[in-house]
Amino acid sequence: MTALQRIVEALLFLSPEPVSTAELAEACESTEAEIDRAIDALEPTLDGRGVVLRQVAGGWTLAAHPDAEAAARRLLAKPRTPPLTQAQAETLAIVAYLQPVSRPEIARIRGVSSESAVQTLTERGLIEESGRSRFGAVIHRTTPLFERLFGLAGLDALPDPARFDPSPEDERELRERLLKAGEQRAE
Amino acid sequence: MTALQRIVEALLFLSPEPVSTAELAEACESTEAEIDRAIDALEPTLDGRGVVLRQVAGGWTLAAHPDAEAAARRLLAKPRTPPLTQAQAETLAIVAYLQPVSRPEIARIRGVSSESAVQTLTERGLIEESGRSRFGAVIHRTTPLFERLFGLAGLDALPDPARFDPSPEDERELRERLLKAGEQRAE
Amino acid sequence: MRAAELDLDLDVFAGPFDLLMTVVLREEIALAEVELGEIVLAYLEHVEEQGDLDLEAATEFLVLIASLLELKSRLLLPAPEEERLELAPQEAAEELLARMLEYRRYRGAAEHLHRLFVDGRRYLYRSAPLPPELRRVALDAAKPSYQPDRLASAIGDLLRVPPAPDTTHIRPTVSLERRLTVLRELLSRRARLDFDEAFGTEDRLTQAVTLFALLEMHKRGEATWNQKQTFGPIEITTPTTSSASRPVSSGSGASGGDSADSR
Repeated sequence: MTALQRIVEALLFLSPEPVSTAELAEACESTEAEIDRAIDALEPTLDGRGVVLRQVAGGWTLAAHPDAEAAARRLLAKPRTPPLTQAQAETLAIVAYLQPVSRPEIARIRGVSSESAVQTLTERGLIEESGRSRFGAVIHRTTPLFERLFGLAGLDALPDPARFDPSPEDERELRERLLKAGEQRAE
Repeated sequence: MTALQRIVEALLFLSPEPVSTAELAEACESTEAEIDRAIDALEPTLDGRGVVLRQVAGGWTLAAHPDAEAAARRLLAKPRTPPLTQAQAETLAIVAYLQPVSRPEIARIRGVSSESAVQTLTERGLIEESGRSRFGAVIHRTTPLFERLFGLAGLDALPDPARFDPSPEDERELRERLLKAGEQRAE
Repeated sequence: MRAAELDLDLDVFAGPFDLLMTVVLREEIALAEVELGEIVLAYLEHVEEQGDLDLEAATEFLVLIASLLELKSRLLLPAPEEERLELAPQEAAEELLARMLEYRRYRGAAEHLHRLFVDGRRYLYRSAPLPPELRRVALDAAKPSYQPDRLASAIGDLLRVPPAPDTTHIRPTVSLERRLTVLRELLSRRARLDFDEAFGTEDRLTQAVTLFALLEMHKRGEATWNQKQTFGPIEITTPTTSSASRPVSSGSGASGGDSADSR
């Protein structure tokens, strides 16, 4: 297996979404023709393995072999619900109340980068990416699983935070107030 | 590749977290001994590929080959995680070896309040609060993410800390220099 | 020797032990020549500049450096011939050594973790949601497990802004120069002072720095003090008021200042 094939395989493995030939070429600093050849060579080496190469609308992607479905269901098709850490609860609350919300916004409100909380919440299926903002930042929203795990009939059923509000007299919009408080915390 | 090897590979591909041998055995409806053999057989087939098998955080997981790191960071727009400062590394070492450990104990050993290091490590998901000590101080422990990111099969994979003690010669020198105070006073 | 002359790059030290070990291990410097007070202040200022200082941290540091100070004070103060109740210098050194060695162990462990980290971050893991069919099953199996109020209270936490930290109590009190001036002024007006009477109402940091200042004055022959028993009152005198040959005595209380008073 050539170095390029190895890197292409690694990129397809890591990417949660299909990757186009052009994107692969850019990431690998090679040409699309070289990527095409690498993929052609990669495909037969996956034959009979647990992971299969698929070409879908957006490009190339790896998927688990269908033979593993029953075992995957036994292992993974149950929600994991360990207690939320404070960082996770805050991040989830920001996404729930402000959605859609971008990752930089979450960081500004919390006053600290929240990468690991976002990643864990995504892996547990409580939040998901829902495209990109005008400025190219990933934006997030909650999932149906989130509503189910919190016993919410819908997002309208989120409790009013007024009961926990330290300055209820402030009448600005919640997003604006959270961003302002975050900036003051970060100072 | 046997059907079991294929399914194990597929499960490791799908699972967002390391999977223990016992969990794999349950999902595959096989014995742990069979899983062990399947893993042993799987490992060499990944040789030279873009994906590697790692034993971390009490289980097995797949990771992208380090050769693909630069291209992957370009593709996923994922910046390199910032390095640990010395204060953070020391704090993490104390938590890793002495957990569960309270903040005053960390401060006692480091000789300086370690608030901001504790906070940053918590933010990065490497340590977490695990309740309170008898005296009401918050106590901390490391997370599975710590073991995963540091490539540790488990906490017992940490080397004996006595290994880091200074050599008898260094210790003697330190003692002698401290004792010079006593000798000089005779003058 | 002042802290500046030691040429210490305070940025490279992760904590006081790190700093102290370096100072103690510097070949060319005898402990007696090092201005510990200078180092304390330089260190505290440095920590404060980094925005990391709270009073607790300052106290921690002082408690720590006290062990080293104890050693050093034995250089500066004449040794009493008779029995001493406190730790022998050797014991004090052993105690400090034990703490330094404990710290050294975790500093070594930290280096090891750092290497693991550098190696580990080259491996990237897949972080992808489950495929849709598995997600559907997970959704069907999901039961309410979390309290919605947890989210509302997290929003409350995020709306809360901590009060600006009050640092007025830190800086003005820890100037060694200032404590020296205060002591000199008091001693120019009165030949003897009771430490508790003069400084008992000050905060701990000020008291500690005042003690450093006293050590400094003793070294320069400007003042001395007398403490008859452990934790007893500390009486500060200027050399002119005490019998010059025995500036300090912990055992024989009738000499020095007391006898001068009774004359």
